[in-house]
Amino acid sequence: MSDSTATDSTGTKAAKPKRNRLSGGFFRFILTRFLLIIPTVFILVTIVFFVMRATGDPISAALGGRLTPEELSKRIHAAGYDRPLIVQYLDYLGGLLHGDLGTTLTDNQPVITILTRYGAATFELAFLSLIVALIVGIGLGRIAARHRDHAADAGIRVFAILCYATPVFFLGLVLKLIFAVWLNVLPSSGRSDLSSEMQFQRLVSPTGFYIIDSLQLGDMTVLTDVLRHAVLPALALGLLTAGVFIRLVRTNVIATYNSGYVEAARSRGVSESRLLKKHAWRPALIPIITVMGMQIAMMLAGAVLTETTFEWKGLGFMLSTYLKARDFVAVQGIVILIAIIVAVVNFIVDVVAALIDPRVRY
Amino acid sequence: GVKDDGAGATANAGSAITIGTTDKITSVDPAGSYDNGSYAVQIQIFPFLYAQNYNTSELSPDIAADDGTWNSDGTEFTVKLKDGLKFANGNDLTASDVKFSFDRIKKIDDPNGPSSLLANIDSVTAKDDTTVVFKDTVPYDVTLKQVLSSPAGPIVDEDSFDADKLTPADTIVSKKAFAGPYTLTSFKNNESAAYAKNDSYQGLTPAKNSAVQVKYFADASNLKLAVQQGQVDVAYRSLSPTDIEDLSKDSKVKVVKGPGGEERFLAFNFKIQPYGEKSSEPDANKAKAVRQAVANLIDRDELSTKVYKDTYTPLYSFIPDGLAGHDDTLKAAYGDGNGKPSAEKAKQVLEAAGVKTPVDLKLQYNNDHYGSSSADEYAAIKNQLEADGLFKVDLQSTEWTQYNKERNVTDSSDGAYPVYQLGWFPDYSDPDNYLSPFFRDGNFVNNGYANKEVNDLIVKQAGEKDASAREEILKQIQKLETEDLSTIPLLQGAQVAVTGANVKGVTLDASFRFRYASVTKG
Amino acid sequence: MTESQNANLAEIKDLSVSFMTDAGSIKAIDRINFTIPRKTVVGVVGESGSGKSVTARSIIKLLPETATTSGAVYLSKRDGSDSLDVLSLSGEQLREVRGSEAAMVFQEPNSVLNPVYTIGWQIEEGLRAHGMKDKKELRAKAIDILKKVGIPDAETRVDYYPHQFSGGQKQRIVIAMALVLNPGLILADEPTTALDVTVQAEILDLLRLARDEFDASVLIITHNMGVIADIADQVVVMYRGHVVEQGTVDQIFYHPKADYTKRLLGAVPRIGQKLTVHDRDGHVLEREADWREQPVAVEAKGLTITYPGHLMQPDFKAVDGIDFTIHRSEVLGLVGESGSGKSTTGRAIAGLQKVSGGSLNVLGIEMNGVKERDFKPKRADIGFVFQDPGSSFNPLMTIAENVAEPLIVHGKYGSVAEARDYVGDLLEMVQLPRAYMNRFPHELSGGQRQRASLARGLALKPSLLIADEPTSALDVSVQAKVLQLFKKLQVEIGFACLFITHDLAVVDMLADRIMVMHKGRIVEHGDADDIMQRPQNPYTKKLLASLPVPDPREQRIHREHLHELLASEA
Amino acid sequence: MTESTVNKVGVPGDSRLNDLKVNKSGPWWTKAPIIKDLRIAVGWQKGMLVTGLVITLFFIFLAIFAPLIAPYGYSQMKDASGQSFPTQAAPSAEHIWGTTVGGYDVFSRTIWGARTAIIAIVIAVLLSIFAGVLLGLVSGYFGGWVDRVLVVIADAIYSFPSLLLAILMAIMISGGQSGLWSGIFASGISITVVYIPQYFRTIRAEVVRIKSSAYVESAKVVGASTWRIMTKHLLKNSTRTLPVILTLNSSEAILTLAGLGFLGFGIEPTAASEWGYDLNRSVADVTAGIWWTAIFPGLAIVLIVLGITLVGESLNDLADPRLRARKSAGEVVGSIEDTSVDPSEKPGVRNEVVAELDAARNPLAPGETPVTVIDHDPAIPGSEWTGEGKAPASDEGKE
Ligand SMILES: Nc1ncnc2c1ncn2[C@@H]1O[C@H](COP(=O)(O)OP(=O)(O)OP(=O)(O)O)[C@@H](O)[C@H]1O
Ligand SMILES: Nc1ncnc2c1ncn2[C@@H]1O[C@H](COP(=O)(O)OP(=O)(O)OP(=O)(O)O)[C@@H](O)[C@H]1O
Ligand SMILES: [Mg+2]
Ligand SMILES: [Mg+2]
Repeated sequence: MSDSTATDSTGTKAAKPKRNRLSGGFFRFILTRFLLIIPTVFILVTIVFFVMRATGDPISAALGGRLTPEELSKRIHAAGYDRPLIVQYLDYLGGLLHGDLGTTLTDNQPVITILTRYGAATFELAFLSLIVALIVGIGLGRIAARHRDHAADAGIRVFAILCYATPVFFLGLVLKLIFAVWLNVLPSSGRSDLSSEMQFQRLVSPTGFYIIDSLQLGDMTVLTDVLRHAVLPALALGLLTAGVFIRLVRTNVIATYNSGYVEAARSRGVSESRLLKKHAWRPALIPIITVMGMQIAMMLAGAVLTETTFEWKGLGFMLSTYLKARDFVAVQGIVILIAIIVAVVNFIVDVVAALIDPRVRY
Repeated sequence: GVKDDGAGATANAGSAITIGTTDKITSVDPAGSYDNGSYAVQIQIFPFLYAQNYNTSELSPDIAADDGTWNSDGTEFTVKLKDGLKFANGNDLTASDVKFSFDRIKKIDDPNGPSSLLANIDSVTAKDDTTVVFKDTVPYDVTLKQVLSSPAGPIVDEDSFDADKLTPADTIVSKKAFAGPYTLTSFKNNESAAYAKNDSYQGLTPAKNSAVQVKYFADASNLKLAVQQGQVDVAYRSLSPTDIEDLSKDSKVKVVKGPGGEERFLAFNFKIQPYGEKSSEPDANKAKAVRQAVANLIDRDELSTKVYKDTYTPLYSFIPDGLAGHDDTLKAAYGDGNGKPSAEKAKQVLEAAGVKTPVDLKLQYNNDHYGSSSADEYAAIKNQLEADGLFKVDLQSTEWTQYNKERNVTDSSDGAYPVYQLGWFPDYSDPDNYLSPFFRDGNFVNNGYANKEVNDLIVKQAGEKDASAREEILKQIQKLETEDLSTIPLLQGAQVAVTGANVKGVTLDASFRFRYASVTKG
Repeated sequence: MTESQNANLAEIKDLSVSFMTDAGSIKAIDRINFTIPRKTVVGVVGESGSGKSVTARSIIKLLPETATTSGAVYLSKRDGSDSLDVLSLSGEQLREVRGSEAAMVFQEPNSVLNPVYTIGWQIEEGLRAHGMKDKKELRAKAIDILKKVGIPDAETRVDYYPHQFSGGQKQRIVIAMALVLNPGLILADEPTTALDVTVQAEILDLLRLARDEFDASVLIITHNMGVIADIADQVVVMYRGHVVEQGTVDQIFYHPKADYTKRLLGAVPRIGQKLTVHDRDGHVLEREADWREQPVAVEAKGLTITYPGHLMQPDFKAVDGIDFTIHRSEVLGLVGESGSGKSTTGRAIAGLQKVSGGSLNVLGIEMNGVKERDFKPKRADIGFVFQDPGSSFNPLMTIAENVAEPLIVHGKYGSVAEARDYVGDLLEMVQLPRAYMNRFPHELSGGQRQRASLARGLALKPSLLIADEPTSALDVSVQAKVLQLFKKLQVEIGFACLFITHDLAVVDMLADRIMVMHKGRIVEHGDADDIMQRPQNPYTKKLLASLPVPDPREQRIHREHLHELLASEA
Repeated sequence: MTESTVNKVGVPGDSRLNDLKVNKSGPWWTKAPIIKDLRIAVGWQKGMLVTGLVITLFFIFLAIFAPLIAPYGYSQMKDASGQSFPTQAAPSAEHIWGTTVGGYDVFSRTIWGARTAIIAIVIAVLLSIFAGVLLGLVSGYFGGWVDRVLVVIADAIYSFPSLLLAILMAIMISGGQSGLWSGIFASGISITVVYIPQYFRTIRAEVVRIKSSAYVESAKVVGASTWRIMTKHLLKNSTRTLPVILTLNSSEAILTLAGLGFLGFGIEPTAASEWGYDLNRSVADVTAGIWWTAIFPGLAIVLIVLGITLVGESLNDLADPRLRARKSAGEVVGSIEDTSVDPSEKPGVRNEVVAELDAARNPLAPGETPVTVIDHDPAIPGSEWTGEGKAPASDEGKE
């Protein structure tokens, strides 16, 4: 019934189809999408502020083991952390409204600097992991869908679950044990050796993306060093995400593979491999891409543990460091960035999905 | 593009000594930090008026020209500076820089800063270019010189640093505002730092190497792998006992140990400990008996060998080994007299005071601030206390910020932990720093303990000019405390560094500072 | 190869198919035999589940993995050169046969068109699968076939996506996809069920075209005897996995042999046929009072209902200023094509949809701006029978609980247990065994569920009943039973009734007056007989003319009539 | 045309009606979620489900009988004779999986860890289901502003790294303490807070879907109150996907608990045994070649999550007709399916005609249970589990 009513409405549309489907309404969509970031950020900031402040202040976290209680409370008073929370909250919001993310409380860095420097590291890791996840996830997911309910499928699915079931810190431990301790072929932590690090200091305009930076330097040893450092973390985070991707791809391809249009194409003699590669794949891509977008957010979350395990000094690493130090200004800054990234990624995903799916019009 | 002036950094890169550490830096600017990680950077790049020479805890002039002189009533301390002192950027280092350095710490009064150390200093004046006068509120204050060598003591360039706010690390690096053994050539907060020898340094500990690079690790096990794989020449601080034990079996690396200023102890809350002032059955005698029984049952050897693999040593004294006044008073007073526990004595003490056994004890520790081995340490203590059925221990751990808030006895609260773990890292290596924060009124431990006699003695020793007289007082204080047991010292930390086989000169002494200057390679 | 195999395009021999299901294996068709001659339209009729689709799919072996077959399906090549048993083929051979020898047209055009590819690409895909490579030629063929099936402006529209076409156009495209491969046999599985009657007529014309111009045979599956009468040359009647009868269309319609065929034909609703109900003793049941003299139960004046548009888009006016009245004990039929606003009207009367303009008076309550609190007491007087008998029952509640719901809500009974006796009576009234009370909805067949739904609608003896296409999901035979029941109850209880349907024949059997809706407006409104015999409005005329008559001879004349009408319109 | 003639119509010579297979219902337990699924699963799918169940049951067994299985207590450091256990001792006869750096028996702690894990799951899942379902129900049914605000909040929480949120919540809830119950409750509640948005979203999506279904409308038509609609119609029907989400989130609860433990916000070792904590303590061991302290608790985590996830995924697949595998019969067998009269009907549902015949032949006695059919409702959507159980983006803002 709903189909037929839809038929009717599209039927009238078909008479005068819009050619430019990414027009006016589309930008309105972009706008709403972006305006939606504001409440999201606002809510996150609020939650994080109150939860963090309920668990302590940065001064006692840092100096509680050194100062007398009087001295401590004097400093807390001076810093204003003994004011009512709501006053402090409004104070902080006031700063935010002026576009001022502030400076971190524990090490006096402008939050903006933290975001750009460590953001680059996280992006680099996320990018590399995404490559791993996409290759493994799409490759194996499609194989599993094609051979569903056969041995290959079962094997791939168990592999996917293992990827997901193995905590990053345990996987990290095992990887380190194998590659850094036993085989001693890969470094166990960090983004580069100290010597490469020193080389980067020579750059006039370092990007923070070590791969790009080492290309800028034009030094092959630095590049290999950087890549060697990236292997284990990218693998750990990539596999974690790949587990999810395999499942996602498999489910969606199976669903489209069983759909009416694939059946119809089959009835016209289209070969099975083409059915999978063309007819089933492209429609499956729409939900896959949408969910993959959500996964980027998960990846940032997964990055906290991965970055901590491999000392990949990125946003996730800093986030947990600052969280422990109760540096709420720094945490808020990172949270805001993450919220924006999530929103932007989701937005990009929507655009891509819209480009793939001709039905989505704005 | 690549910077032209990067040559310095790269030229030395090959021969540079690389150091790995798990320290965390709060600030390079002395006014903004009061922690070991930042201090470890500052001692390399800033000079002090006084500092310890290698292998001693005594203070010697660093950039001061003499040992300083007190005026007749002990309120003014005059220090002469060496002539011709310069910063690496060519600026002269004069008395006015010294005044500037101390004034700004007080002025900025950063929440993370060391201003509280300067509480006794009333004012600083620059008499002339090489003469500085400190006005002190305590007559003949023996801690003044110590304070000058503490985290509040680095001398900075008044032309490069802001007088009323913190100066960012980048500015400090680019203005080359260094007058310590090293200059900082590049710095990335908590990631890496590169040091080059400062040739204009005329102080106590000039660098024996030309360049040092430091990599900051977050996780000790990664640091351990790095030193094992030769990525760093020296690994310093917070390696786990397991790491150190494993490394000491490794022929490619050497383990260097020295005394540590760090102290671990049990603190009693005098309000709510069993029979404490606010307990259901307040009885000072019984309360003391409980404390003494605990002291009798503790087996420090087990803690240091089994839990810490000798990276901590047993501590039977309130003033740690290596400092004046150190005396193992607790060894004789409790246990079997040789440092081993004695259940017999514990039982006697309790019986004598009429305490019903087993005593219920709520024991608190924290495992994110004093290292994860705390859990093992306190599990072992629980076992020791419970072994003979005298105590029944309820062991709990609490996360640090909460822990720190709840342990205190304040006007409004009696604190939440009857018996709990604490640790102490000194601001400067002087016995006073192990007494005042613990037993004086308004102290750091803040456990509701007050003993007028002890308090007076502590005040007295702080103004005692004569060293041997002072030591006498220190011993007296410790004797009193051994009886009172406001806290029970357990362990003294050892400083441990792990170096590559070809690295020499790592000196870990009672200064509790790791100076890069003495390290050589090859 | 025998003579007969050549004369017939396809021959189905002893075909059996069974499926593995959760409940064990079941046989869908059991040793069926029939033939498809060349250049003929073979209609397959039979109630739902009788195995029609499975039969058609077996012809190109398009069965799921869970299926097992036996017997043979001999399919001659188009040129008569060869004949093979499709069921013995597999892999590449099978792939070659599919599409080129026999192509399938499915029921739901929406689901068989890949939404993310242009229709041109999809048409070409079949050609590519059968070896055509040249891009220009592919495109030319696609455009050509689109023109043939009557897609206007084919050159541009070849690059459109499926959603840019109307339902009828989509079905044309699906047929084009089959035709472009020039197969000898087109298997059309209910190609018009999802479409309005007007569109259905066009699609049937197109299939005739396939036979007449492309010289293909067509196997058309349908429930609708009117469609059979309209298009089929031969008819196969299926019942419970068996072929009970095959013959020419005239044979089947005028001299049916099998009981089932006779019963099937008997159940088909026809225009002009009035439904009469009898009591146990065989007396004709009549309403006691003339509805015209009864008070008005529902009155609409300028009733307008709009659906709010999403995100700044304009609102959509689903019902646009209509006037009507329903008297007590009157049955008002509401007909119109899909999307014309019928359900919306019905929902508004039941208080499920907010009235946005005009006035709607239901049992004395003004619905425009009504508060749920004020309307609630009246709800006991209103019954509603939903279109889909399956989904209108809470699947987790037993039939008794479902049927007792209104009784409990209105405090007639305290609990389901107390209401059991009455619920049992209700079920018996709709001719369901009492014991069915304890079943869950999914344990009943569609017809049973629809009757239970009727029981629920009537539980409170309402004075107003809204029936939204209550029989459209049912087979004709079951439909006949439900309609009879409905009529009987209406006569007995005498409720006012809005009967919504898109089937003109059904409404003619039942309704006193008829309203024809088109795009939210009422285009014609009057006594049932007047509208059916003497339609005034061109839209009503077209609707009536498009409706195929379940009588081949009459339908031929009727079709002429439709073509004339369309010609005059153009 | 009367009822009776209708039913008498048949195919001449068709005796199939007589031997028509009526699906007998099994005993009540055959309809319980997992058992029902076990019965319909086949092939690899069944293999995976069974494997998952075996692993999960194994851990539940360990959890219940830990005191009997484990040779020592989770915080035991001395044997019966008062001799301290060695630390970091390699596997031996007394300590088959060796001892930890703190001198605990690895084998015993790994076994006891199952208990902690299972308790944490139960608490976390119960709490989050309760809160999530309630919120989802209210939000989905009433819509409007409350709904929009809740959705934005849920989305916002969702974009914050869940583990860090769990840490904060753990500190806040327990005051940083780490006894057994305070620790487990803190983990449980923090996991709850993190996962409420997921339950909320799932239930809400279900409710929004069901809200417009005909049976809810029909309840509205008869004038059922909001409360009645929510409790009678929406609640039960919207929670049908819960078993699936539940199992999948259980595994996440374990991972979160382990993550908390690993980062040092877990449960104190003398209060309970927790795998994440043990892993944390074993980090230094691994690089020193002491593998046994890390491998066993690590594998325990992997295994239990694997088991539960296998169950969850299998349930998910079985609940989704599109993903459910069926065997081929092999040969043409089986009785003819009773032809249904409703195209939406599924095989296995009994035919009206046959049912009536049956009823006439042997009418059911009042108390007798009716013939039921094991039938799977296709209305259950192919609930998309996306990694961490988060439902795909809702359509808000689109169009
Ligand atoms: N894939 C399948 N798995 C199991 N049973 C099936 C399958 N496809 C069809 N059946 C069963 O086979 C029988 C015949 O189905 P078929 O689809 O051929 O009926 P039909 O006559 O086309 O009915 P309709 O008019 O409703 O389309 C039915 O009982 C049906 O349930
Ligand atoms: N909830 C809704 N929101 C927006 N538009 C709707 C909604 N429901 C129906 N419509 C639109 O209102 C119009 C009339 O719908 P309605 O359901 O009343 O049609 P109908 O005549 O009952 O059709 P059918 O025969 O297919 O049931 C259709 O164009 C439909 O798309
Ligand atoms: Mg069919
Ligand atoms: Mg409708």
